[in-house]
Amino acid sequence: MSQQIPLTWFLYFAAASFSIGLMGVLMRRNAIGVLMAIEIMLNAANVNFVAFWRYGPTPASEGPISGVMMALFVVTVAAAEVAVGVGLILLCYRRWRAADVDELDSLSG
Amino acid sequence: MAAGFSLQDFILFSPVILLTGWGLLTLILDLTVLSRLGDTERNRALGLWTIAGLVSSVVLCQFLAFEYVGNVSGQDNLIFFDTLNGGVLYTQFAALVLLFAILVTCLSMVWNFTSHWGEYYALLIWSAVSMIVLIASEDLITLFLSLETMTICLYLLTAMEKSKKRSAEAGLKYFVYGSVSSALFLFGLSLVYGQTGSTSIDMIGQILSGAERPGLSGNLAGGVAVLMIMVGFGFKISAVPFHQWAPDAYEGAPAPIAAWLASGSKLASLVAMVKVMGGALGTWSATTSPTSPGWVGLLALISAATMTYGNFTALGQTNLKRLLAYSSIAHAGYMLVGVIAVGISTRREEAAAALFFYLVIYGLTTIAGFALAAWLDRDLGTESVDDLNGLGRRHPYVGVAVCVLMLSMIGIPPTAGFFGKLYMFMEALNVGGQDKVTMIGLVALGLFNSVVSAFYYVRILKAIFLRETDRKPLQNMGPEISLPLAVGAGLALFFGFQPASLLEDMEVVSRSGLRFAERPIASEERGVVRTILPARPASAEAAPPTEAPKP
Amino acid sequence: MIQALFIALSAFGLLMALGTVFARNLVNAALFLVAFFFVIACQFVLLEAEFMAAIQVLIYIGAVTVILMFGIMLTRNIQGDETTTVSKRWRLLGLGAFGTVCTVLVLGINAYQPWTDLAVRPEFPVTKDSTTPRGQAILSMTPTVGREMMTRYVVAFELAGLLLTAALVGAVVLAQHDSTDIVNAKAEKPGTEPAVTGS
Amino acid sequence: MSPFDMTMTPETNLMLAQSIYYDKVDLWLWIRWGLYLFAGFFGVFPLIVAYIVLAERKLAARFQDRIGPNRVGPFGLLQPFADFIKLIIKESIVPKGANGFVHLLAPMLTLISAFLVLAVIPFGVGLAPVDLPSGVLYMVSVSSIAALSIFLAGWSSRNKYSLLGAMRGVAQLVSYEIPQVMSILPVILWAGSLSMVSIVQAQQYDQGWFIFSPPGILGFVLLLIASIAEVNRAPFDLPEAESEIIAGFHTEYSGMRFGLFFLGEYLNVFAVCCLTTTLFLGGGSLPFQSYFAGRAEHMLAAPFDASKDQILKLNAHHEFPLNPGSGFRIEITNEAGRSEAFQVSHRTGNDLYLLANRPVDFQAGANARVTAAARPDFASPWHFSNLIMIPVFFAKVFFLIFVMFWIRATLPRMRADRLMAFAWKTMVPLAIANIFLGAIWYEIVIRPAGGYGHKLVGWAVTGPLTLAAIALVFRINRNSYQANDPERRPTLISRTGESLLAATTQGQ
Repeated sequence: MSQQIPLTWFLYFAAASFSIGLMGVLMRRNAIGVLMAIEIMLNAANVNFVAFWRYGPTPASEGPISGVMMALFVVTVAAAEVAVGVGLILLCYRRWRAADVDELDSLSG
Repeated sequence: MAAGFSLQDFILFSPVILLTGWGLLTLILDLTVLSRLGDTERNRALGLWTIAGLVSSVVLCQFLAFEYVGNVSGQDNLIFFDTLNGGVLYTQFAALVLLFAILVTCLSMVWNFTSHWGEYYALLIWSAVSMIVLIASEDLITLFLSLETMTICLYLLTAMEKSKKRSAEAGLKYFVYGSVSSALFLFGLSLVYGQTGSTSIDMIGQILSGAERPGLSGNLAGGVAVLMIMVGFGFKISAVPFHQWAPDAYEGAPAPIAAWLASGSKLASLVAMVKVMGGALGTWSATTSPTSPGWVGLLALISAATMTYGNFTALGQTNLKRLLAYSSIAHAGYMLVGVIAVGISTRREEAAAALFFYLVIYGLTTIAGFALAAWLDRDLGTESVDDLNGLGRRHPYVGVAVCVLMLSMIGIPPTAGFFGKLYMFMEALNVGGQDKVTMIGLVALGLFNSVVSAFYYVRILKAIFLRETDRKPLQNMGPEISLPLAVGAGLALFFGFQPASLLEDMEVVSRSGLRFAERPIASEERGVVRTILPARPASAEAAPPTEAPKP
Repeated sequence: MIQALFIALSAFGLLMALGTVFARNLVNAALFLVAFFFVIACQFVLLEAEFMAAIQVLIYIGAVTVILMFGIMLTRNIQGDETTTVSKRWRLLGLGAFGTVCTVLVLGINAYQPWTDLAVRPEFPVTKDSTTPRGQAILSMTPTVGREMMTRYVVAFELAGLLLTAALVGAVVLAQHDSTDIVNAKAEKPGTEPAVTGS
Repeated sequence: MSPFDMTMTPETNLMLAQSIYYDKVDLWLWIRWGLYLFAGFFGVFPLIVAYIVLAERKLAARFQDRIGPNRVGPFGLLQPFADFIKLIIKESIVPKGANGFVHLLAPMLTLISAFLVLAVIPFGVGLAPVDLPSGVLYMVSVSSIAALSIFLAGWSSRNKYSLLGAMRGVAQLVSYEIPQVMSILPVILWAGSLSMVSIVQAQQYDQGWFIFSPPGILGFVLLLIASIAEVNRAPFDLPEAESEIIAGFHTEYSGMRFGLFFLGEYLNVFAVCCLTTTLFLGGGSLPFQSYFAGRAEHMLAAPFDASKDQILKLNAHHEFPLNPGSGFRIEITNEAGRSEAFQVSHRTGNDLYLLANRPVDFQAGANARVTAAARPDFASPWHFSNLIMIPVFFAKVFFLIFVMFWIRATLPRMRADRLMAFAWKTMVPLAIANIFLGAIWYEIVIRPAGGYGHKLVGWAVTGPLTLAAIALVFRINRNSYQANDPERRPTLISRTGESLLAATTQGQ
């Protein structure tokens, strides 16, 4: 390609989607909605990792694909997190008939 | 030499491998041999089985510590491609985490709060495993993964008491706050990775302390990264702006798991925090000039808010678990003072040792405190402080033990808690440079807060000794309650009379385990501290570990 | 050319992310999320990490979204419409957080010299005689990932396995009805019963 | 030096040769894509599907002792076109209150995933529309989109039965995807590559069909069963069980939208059969073809240290084009009888540069044997061997499709909980065991001599182990297939299945 994409463009994209995810976490009342927003945030971080791996310099002691490996493990963590989260949400839903974070009110203080 | 791994790495790591397999065996045992037993029998059998596994792992750890790494006290005891620490730090803290886990397992055998005992104990063991790996991890990838494994196991354990509504709610709240904070933490890590191109904590520290790196000045992205990483750790140790989950989780979770949250996870997260903030981002700590503040100022704010909020909110609590939760928030505030001292002190190893001393004592005492809550849960089903009324009359030994615990938590001289606070605050006062005023203020605030905390701790003592009981009396506590109480109180007392032994050990640990990047030292050593602690050479000659030979 | 492609792609992705956050209907939100995941996969392709792109599609679109859909189906009214509304305070807070974080991040990225200098993607030439590890990794990502997982990140790899095992065990325990459950008045029949069958 | 350091090792060198090979293919990529899309979408595949449908109707009729469609055209050969016209001119109804866009999106996704899977299948020499270096991974990931499309179809049509069918379908697809992928892993291990073309080549020239080994047979059977479940065909067609939930997820579909689902389903059948053929039945290769692969004996002219990437001088002029990437494996036996196999790195004239994984030193006069035949350059589809390969390939595919029809006509539909139990209690453990068996086979047969190892020893070792694994799994599961009694605490695996099942049942 004659024209290249600067690194900062990827970073802008990641930053924007990350803050969108943060906004979603704050604005969603439904736990599953919050889960989706968290997924957006994790993906933004992944884009950062892969972009830095592809563009940035790495010290010699580093593996050839450290950034990609990090992103890979983050994907694993995200999958596990979603499974656990949905399990917890089901558990609470059976008790409250609601999956909304702010309807859980037995604990207070 | 090229980093690699050999058989010795696996030998050094065998306690962790053993424990992981032990967890799987626990599941299999529960589903095959014990599947026909009732809940109580399974609880007891699996609890003893778990304790056996943990004890054997501790023994293995100590054996390895003497056999392999006992004499290694250099910068180089990294294993598995320098992603893990195989030195004294790993063995000692592994043994410590496992000790906590054993006490928590004892508490789990107190009463039946779930019917899934196999899964419960397996998750308990695996969370201990991930805590050990988190403490030992020298690489951001391993660190993040072990942190997530730990927290996910803890979410599940928190919600494990399926017969209570509040347990599920506690689990969900813990999960939501936790996953959001870990997402922030991860983004911060990605920014740090972008600035250094490395995921190795030590390499990051070396790169950031390079000549062409002017600290944090003008590096807004770095500042954001530090902020986000601080959010992640602050959540894990329940520092104030990110503490909302803690009281609910502690109250909703079954008492043993609350103890586990307060002791094990806090210990592991704080050690990891010391590594990352002090080791990797240590060069960004100090306020070199008014235009370029380091993360010290921010952490000082968090610390001040944490201890003040924790103590003042604990004053109004009536539920014992909730009270202990707020007291653990307050203690997190004190510990952050130690973290700051590690960040900017000239005697970082000593500061870290003082912090670890405090951590150990705090973990033991808080587990013992939750043992009290477990007792109430078993016999009365509630955990309000008034349920302790007149306990001292009927169980004088328990009264004495609780007395020792509370004195240690306040920090009254004959107990170890006093020396923990003393060492940590002295190290905090030992710093120089721009941040000296901040530290003095923090220490003063810490002392004031200790006085405040005395009020609610003494309230427990008052209930135990002065009040007449008005409820149905508690039955005798079995060994599974008395053991954690005795261990906590006994060790608090023992290290109150022999503080030096533990401190020496912790100094060996921190000196051989933690590696801090070189940083232009802003201040001279203070003579006053020498009277209390023998002066150690500053960490300036800490050789970068890459060219050192492997054990 | 490729820059225009990137801009269009990213704009689409951000729109999808906004849709995920704002959609009233949770299933629509999940659909937007799928589109967003797909855009992320395209970004990985643009970054020459096709392996990551495949993993992204496999795990996120194939598995994570399905789990989320299950969660929606089991917890909401069946069409997944959002019932609760966000209070004005939270809405303002969210918008404020979005504005601040986005601005600060963009400013920080712009202020950091070494990043802004990387205007051109560095090439890692791979010839028969001389090659760089990263060039090798880019050319053949899958074997490199395999070897890294078995050597440098072996502990992390095992730990990921442990994480997935723990998540599976725990999620099953939590999602399962059992005797100690407090049964809600309107609770459906326990999940351990067999499905409706035509027999 | 440590064997694990990340410097430039010979393996990376080997990857280098491969990647250069793939870059060479890259030139034809776009043209082939264009051809493939045009021919595939509008010509070949719909036609194939049409006649698969006709064949199914005819065969089902035969199985049930009927005649089947025989009105339109000779022997009813034009029946598909009649059906096609009927589907086109029927009105396509979108239910009131349905989500129109999603309602249209769902069948498209089905079709798209089916076509994308077909994109990496090597139908013959040079007829792989695109030969990805990680083709299997790509295939798995695109086929995982099907679950999403089924869910969307059920959800968007605002119909209880559709939703129930969709939830069942998604649970089933998610559960059977695991054994499907796991049964492929031994093949990847043996072929040492994720590229479909390399997998076919490994079977055609080096190792023979992968089904000719105990783990291969087990993996083949597992893959076939899981594939039948993946395409929702009897006895796994619960998502569209007429007797329970009217037509499952496509109850509300009519006209051409239903036609798209129809097309997508049968295209999936075709795709999974192509996949099974490629992975286990050696693609278009003839059975035992690898045994007739040419060998040649050469004497080593000069001492040769492979670790130094030295020139290997073959003193006899060899008849094979020993180009890098042409898949040659040169096996050298020294006087001590120790033999090592090497790949060709590059070549100048008659001088070969070999790739070594480990330092070895061979004296002059050692015996060099060429153990693999020359592989035709896969750049051009006009290779003569296509005359044989394409018919062979399709013969295998249609045999597998016939087997599917046979199973459908023979077996009754499964019960939903049995379906899950079968996936989680039988298929998954067997697939996991099969991975280890495949590793044993690899160690015995493939690694020592590049596929020419002691096959009999391999059979003798892995055969009993395979039977033992199957017997063990079925023995453990035997009593758990009884109606679940409240006394037994369900095992973890069955709990997993049941919680997924609980999801399917609570959807109603």
